[in-house]
Amino acid sequence: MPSLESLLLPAVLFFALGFIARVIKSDLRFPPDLAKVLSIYLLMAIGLHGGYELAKSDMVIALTSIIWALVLGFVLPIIGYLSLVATRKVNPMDAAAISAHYGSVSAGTFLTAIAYLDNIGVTYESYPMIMLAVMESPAIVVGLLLAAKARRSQSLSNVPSAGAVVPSTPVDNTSESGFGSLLRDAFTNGSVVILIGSMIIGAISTPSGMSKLFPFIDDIFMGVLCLFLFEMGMVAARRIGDFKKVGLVLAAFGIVMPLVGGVAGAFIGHSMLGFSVGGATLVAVLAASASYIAVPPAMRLAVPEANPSYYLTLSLGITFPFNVLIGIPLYHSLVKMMAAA
Amino acid sequence: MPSLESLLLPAVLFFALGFIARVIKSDLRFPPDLAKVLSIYLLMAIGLHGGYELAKSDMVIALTSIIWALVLGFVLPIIGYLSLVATRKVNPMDAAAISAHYGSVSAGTFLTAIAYLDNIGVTYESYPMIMLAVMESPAIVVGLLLAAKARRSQSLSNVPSAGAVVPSTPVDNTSESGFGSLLRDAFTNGSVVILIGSMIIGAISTPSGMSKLFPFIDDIFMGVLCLFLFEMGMVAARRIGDFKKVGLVLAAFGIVMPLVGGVAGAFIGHSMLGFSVGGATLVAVLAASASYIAVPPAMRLAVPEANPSYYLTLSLGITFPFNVLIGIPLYHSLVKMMAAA
Amino acid sequence: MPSLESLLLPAVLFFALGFIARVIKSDLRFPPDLAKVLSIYLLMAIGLHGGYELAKSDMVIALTSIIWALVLGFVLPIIGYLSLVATRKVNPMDAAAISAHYGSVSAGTFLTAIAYLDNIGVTYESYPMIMLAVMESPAIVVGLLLAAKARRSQSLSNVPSAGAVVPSTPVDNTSESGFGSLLRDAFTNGSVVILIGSMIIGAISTPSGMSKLFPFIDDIFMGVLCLFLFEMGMVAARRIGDFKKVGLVLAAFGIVMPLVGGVAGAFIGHSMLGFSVGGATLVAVLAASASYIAVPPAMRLAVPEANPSYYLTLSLGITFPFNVLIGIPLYHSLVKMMAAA
Amino acid sequence: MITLYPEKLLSIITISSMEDRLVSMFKKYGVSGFTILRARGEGSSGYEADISGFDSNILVTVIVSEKRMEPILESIERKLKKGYHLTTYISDVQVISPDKFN
Amino acid sequence: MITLYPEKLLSIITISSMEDRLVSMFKKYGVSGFTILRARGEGSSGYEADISGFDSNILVTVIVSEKRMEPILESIERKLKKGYHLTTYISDVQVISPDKFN
Amino acid sequence: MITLYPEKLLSIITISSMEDRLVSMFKKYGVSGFTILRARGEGSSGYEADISGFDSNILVTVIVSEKRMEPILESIERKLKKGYHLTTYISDVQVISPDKFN
Ligand SMILES: Nc1ncnc2c1ncn2[C@@H]1O[C@H](COP(=O)(O)O)[C@@H](O)[C@H]1O
Ligand SMILES: Nc1ncnc2c1ncn2[C@@H]1O[C@H](COP(=O)(O)O)[C@@H](O)[C@H]1O
Ligand SMILES: Nc1ncnc2c1ncn2[C@@H]1O[C@H](COP(=O)(O)O)[C@@H](O)[C@H]1O
Ligand code: NA
Ligand code: NA
Ligand code: NA
Repeated sequence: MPSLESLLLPAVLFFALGFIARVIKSDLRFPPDLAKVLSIYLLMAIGLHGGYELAKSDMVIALTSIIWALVLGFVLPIIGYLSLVATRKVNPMDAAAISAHYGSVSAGTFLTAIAYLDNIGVTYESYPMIMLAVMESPAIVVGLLLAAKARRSQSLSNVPSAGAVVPSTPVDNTSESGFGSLLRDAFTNGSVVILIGSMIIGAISTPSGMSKLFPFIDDIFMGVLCLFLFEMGMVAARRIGDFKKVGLVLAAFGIVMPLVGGVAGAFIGHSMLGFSVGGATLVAVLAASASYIAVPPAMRLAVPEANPSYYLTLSLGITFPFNVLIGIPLYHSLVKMMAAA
Repeated sequence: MPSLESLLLPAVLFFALGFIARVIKSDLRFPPDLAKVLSIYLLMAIGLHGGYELAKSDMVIALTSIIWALVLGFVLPIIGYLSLVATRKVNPMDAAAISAHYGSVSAGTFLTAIAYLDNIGVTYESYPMIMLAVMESPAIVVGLLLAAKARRSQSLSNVPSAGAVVPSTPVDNTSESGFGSLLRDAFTNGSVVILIGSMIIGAISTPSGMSKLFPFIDDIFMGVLCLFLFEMGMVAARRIGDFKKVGLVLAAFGIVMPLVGGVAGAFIGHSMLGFSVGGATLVAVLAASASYIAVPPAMRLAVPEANPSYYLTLSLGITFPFNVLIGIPLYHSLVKMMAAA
Repeated sequence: MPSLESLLLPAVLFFALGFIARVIKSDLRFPPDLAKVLSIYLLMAIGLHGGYELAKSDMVIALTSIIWALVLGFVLPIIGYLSLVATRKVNPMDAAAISAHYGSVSAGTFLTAIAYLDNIGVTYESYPMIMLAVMESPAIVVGLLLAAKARRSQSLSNVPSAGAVVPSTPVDNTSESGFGSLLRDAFTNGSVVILIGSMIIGAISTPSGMSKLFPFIDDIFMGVLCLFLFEMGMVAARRIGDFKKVGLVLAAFGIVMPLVGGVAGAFIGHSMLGFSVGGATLVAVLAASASYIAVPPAMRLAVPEANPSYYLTLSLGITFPFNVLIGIPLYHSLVKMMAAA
Repeated sequence: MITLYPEKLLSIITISSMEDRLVSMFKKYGVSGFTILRARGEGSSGYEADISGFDSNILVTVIVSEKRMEPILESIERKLKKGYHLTTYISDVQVISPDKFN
Repeated sequence: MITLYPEKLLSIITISSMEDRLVSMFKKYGVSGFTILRARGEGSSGYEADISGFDSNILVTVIVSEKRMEPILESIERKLKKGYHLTTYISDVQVISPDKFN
Repeated sequence: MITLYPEKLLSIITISSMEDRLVSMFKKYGVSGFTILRARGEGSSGYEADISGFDSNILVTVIVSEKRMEPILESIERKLKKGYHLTTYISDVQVISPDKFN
C-alpha cells in the first residue's frame, strides 16, 4: 500500500512527530527564525537543482508547462471561490481570501512529494520546478480581483462608516488602494525571488562553480527537509485547534479542494504535458497544495476584511497535513492508473 | 595520558575557546537562538542514529538499561540532597533544586564523550542512548518530591503571609499546585520529545529513507558539536563568575557529586549491564553529568523559592567544564581498570 | 575575460541576486541573526583550514607576513585620511572613521577571492589567512589616534558645551575616555577571537579529530558562502541608497582607495613576500578590502562625532560590491602581469 | 478630533517559562489580549541572557480596564509571595477603541 | 537639574506585514523617527506566533509631539475601519531634547 | 485593594554596541536592575536594521525612583553632547513593591 510507505518516510514521520508534540502539549518550541532559514535553504537548493537541469531541457516544453501553470493558478481559485460562495457558510471576502490559497502552491508539500518519489525510486522531469515558481503568485492576483468584486457589491454598507473620516485630512491611499503595488508585491515575493534567482544561477553558473555547491544542496537536503516538516507539524497542530471555529463544511472544503486540484493537475501533467508518472504526480501535488507562506500575508494586506483564522486553518491545519499524509500517495496512484489506462 | 588527548579534541578545544573568549572579555556573542538550533540538531542526529542501531539490538538488554537508568535517576538526587543538607550551607529548597540536576543528564557532556571515544577508536553499545533519553525526566520528579517535603516542614512560617491574600478572590491554582501538570511537563519536555521521537523514527524508517539522512546526521555532526561547545564554553565562563556567591563547599559539591555519579555509573555499566569499556564509560558519563537544559526551567517553575544562581553555577559553571575537561578521560580510565581487574 | 568568469561564480551571482532583490523592492528579508551565524561558520571554517595548513608551514615566512600585514594596517588608513582631508569634503572626524575601515579587511571579500581562485584552479599559500586575522584590528587603533588628533584641534569649540555639565556629579569616564579599553576591544573583537582561536585549534588538534571536521568545513562551505553573499548583496543595496548623501567625491574614494590598496597589496604579496600568483592576489584583496564588521561598531563607540552613513555607505555600498564584482579579477590580472614581467 | 479613552497598561518582566501560567491567568480574568516581547536583563536574581532554551526573559504587556486590574494584581502578588520573580509596573494609556479592551 | 519636556508616545501592535505601510504613513506625517520591536500575542484575531515568514506581530513606537498626533490617529482610524488590526495606545512621556521630536 | 507606588520608567533607544556602557553607568548610579529588548528603527542617523553583528538597536528600560534619576539623566546628557545617539524618554509608572527599585 503506497500510503504506508509514504508514512514511513523520515520527512513524513518528522511532520507527525511535530504534530504529536503539540497534541501532547510538549513545551517544545523551535526558535522563531528557524523555519524561515530552513525554507530559504530549501528554496535555494531546489532552485539551483532545477535551474541546472532546466538548462539542459527543452524550452518548448518549459514554456508549455508555464502556460499550464498559469491556467491552474487562475482557474483553481475561481472554482474554489464559486464553491465556497455556494456553501453560504462564509462571506464573499473570506471566500476570495481562502480560494487564493488554493491556486497557489506549497513548497513544503512539493518537497515532500519529491522525497516520496526519490524514496520509491520514481524519476520525474524538472519542469514542475518552474511550475512551482510560476504558480506562487498568479492566484494572489485572482484573489485580489475576487475580493475587489465582493467589496464593490458590499460597498453600500461601507460608505456611511467611511463618511466618519474627517474629509479635510489628506487621503492616505499610500498603498492600500494601489492595486499596482499589490501586484508588484505578488511577483517580487521573497520565495519567488529565491526560487527564480536560484534557478537562473543554477542555469548560468560554470559547471566547476556548481560542483562545489552540490554537497551543500544535496547531502544535507533531506535532513533540512525533516527539520522543516518537524516544525510545520507543530504549526499545523496549532492551527487545527481552530477547527471548531471553521466548521465542518469549511473543513470539508480543505480536503475536497485539494482532491479537485489533484485530479486536474494529474490530468494536465499526464495528458496535456505528457510527463512521466513522477512528473505528473508532481503537477498533481502542485495543483492540490495550498500556499501558507506567500498568500496569507498578501491576503492580510489586501483583504483585511477576511478572517485569517479561516484561511490559515484550512491551508496549514487541514490541507497541508492531508496532502503530506494521504494526498501524495493518492495522486501518485491516480497518475499510475492514468498511465496504465 | 588520556586527559591530554581529550584536551586536543577539536570539540573540547572549542569549549576552551569559548571559555577563554569570556575570560578575556571579548565582545563575541552568539545569536540568542543558535544554541537552541544546534541542540535540536544534535538531539535529532543522535536520536536517529541510536534508534537505527537499537532496532537491531536486544530488547532484554534495552529494558534492563532502562531500569538501571531509572534507578540512577531516582537514587542520585537523593544522595545529592542528603549530602547538601548535611553541609548546612544551603536550605532544603536549594538542596532539592540542586540535586535534581544531578539525577538528570547533560546531552552536551554525553556527546563530547562520544567524540572522545570515537577519536581514540573505542566502540560502544547503543543502549546508553536510551538511558540518556530515560534519565532526562525522573530526577525532576524526585526534585519536586524533595521540595514538597522541605516546603511542608517550612510551612508554619508561610501561613501568615499567605493569610494576607484576600480570601474572596478565586484561588488561582491554575497550575502551580498541580503536581500532575508538573509531572506531565517533565515527560513531555522538548528534549525528550526530540530524542525519543527521533529514536522511533530511526527505528521504523525505511532503510532507503534513512540512507538519505546519513550525510546530514553524520558528516556535519562534529562541526555542529564544536559550535555548540564553543557557545557552551562562553555560557560556562559567565556562570563560573558567580563562583563566589556559591561558596567553596557548594563548589566542591559540583566536583564530588559527578565523581560519585561517575563511579556509580561505571559500576552499573560494567558490572550490572556488562557493557564494553566504551559503553560503560558512557553510562558513567550519564550518571556523572548534570542537566542544564531540562531541569533548570522545571525547578524555576516548581521550586521558585530556590535560588537559580546556585544550581546554574554548579551545573553549568562547575560540573559541565569539569566533566568535559577532566571527567570523561577519568571515567574512561576507571572503566578500563574495572575491565582489567 | 577574467571579469566575466568571476561574475558567473555562484557566490558572486548570489551577491548580485541579493542586490537585485532590493532594487526591485522584493519583500525578501533574511532573519536578523542569519548573517551572524553564517559569518561565525565562515570564520571558523577558514580558521581551521588555515591553522591546519600553517602548522606545516615556514614560521619565518609566517612572521614576515605578519609584519607586512601590520605595515598595511597602519599605513593604508593614514593614506586614506590624508586623501580625504585633502578633498575638503568631510571633516577630520569623518575622515578618521572612514579611513580606519580601509586599513582593516573584509572576510567576505577574501572568501569570495578564494572561491574565485578555486574555481579557476589557481593555488595559493596559507599565509594570507594569518594576514586576514592580523589586519582586522590595527587600523582601528590608527583610526582612534587620527580621531584623537582631530578632536584635539577641534577642542576649542567643544569646551563651552562641556561646561554645561554640572561639575559636582561624578565624572563618568566609565570607558569613553579609556583609550586602553578601546585598544583591548580592538584585539578581543569577536571575529578575531573566532579566526585566531580556530587557527590554533586547526594547528594543534589531533589529525583524527580534524578529519571528522573536514566534511563540515569543506563540503558545505561554498553553499554557506553563497547564502552569506546573498544577504550581503541585500545589505549593500540598502546602503548604496545613501549614495546621494555621500556625494560623488566620497563615492569615488570608495573605488580609488581599494585600487590603491590593491596595487600596494599586489606589490607586497608578489615582490616582498614572494608569494605565488594566487597568494599575492589574496594579499592584494586584503589590502583593497574595507571592513564592515569589526570597524563600524568600534568607530561608533570611539568616534561618535563621525557620521555612520558615510563609512557604512562607502564600505558596504561601494567598496564591497566593487571588489566582489570587479576588483578581484582585476587584482588577479595585475599580479599575473607582475609575475610575467 | 479623535476621542481618546483611558485604560491601564500592565507590564510584567519575568523568565520565559512563566509564560504559560501568566497567559492562563490573564484568560481566567478575562483580558481581551496580550503581547509578549523577548527580553534579557538583570535584577535581584542576577543576569538573564536571551539564550532561548537556557534562560531568557519576556516582557508581557496587557492593556486592561482599571476595573479588571485588581484581581490580576492580586494574583501577581500571590505569585510573588510564592517566590516567583515578576517585575511588574502599570502605566496610564489612552486608546481609540475602548470596547476592544473590556 | 535637567529640564524635561512633554511628548506623546504612540504604540501600535500589528502584524509584521503592515510595517511598510505604517512607516510610509509616519513619514508622510513628518515624524522624526520610529522604533520597531518583534512581538507575538493574542487578541480578537487569535494567536500570533513570532515565526518569521509565517505570522509575527510587531510593536511600533513613535515619539511625537501632541500637535502632530492628530492626523496620524485619523489615519489609524481609517485603517481600522478598513478591517486592519492595529492595537493602538498613547502615553505621556518626558524627553530631554524636545527639538529631536518636532 | 493592592497599594501602588509611583516610580519612573526610563527608556533609551540606541545602537547595541552602547549596551556595555549603559549597563556600567546604571550600576554606578545604583539602579536595581534593567531590561533590554532588541529593536530596529529610524531616526536622525538613518535606518538601523536588526542584523546582529552589523547594526542593531536596543531598547533599554530601567525602573528607578525619582531621586536616583537625576545623575543618570546628567550622564545621558553628557553622552549626547559627545555625539552618541540616545533617544531617551521617561514615563510615570506604578509598582507593587517599591523597595525592589530603591
Ligand atoms: N529596576 C528594574 N528596571 C527594569 N527592569 C528590571 C528592574 N529590576 C528587574 N528588572 C527585570 O526583571 C527581571 C527579573 O528581576 P528580579 O526579579 O529582580 O530578578 C530582570 O532580569 C530584569 O529584566
Ligand atoms: N488587551 C491587549 N493587551 C495587549 N496587547 C493586545 C491586546 N489586545 C490585542 N493585543 C495585541 O494586538 C494584536 C492584535 O490584536 P487584535 O487586533 O485584537 O487581533 C494581538 O496579537 C496582541 O499582540
Ligand atoms: N521619534 C522617534 N520615535 C521613536 N523612536 C525614535 C524616534 N527617533 C529616533 N528613534 C529611535 O532612536 C534610534 C536612534 O535615533 P537617532 O538618534 O535619531 O539617530 C532610531 O534608530 C530609532 O530606533
Ligand atoms: Na494549488
Ligand atoms: Na547525572
Ligand atoms: Na584593506
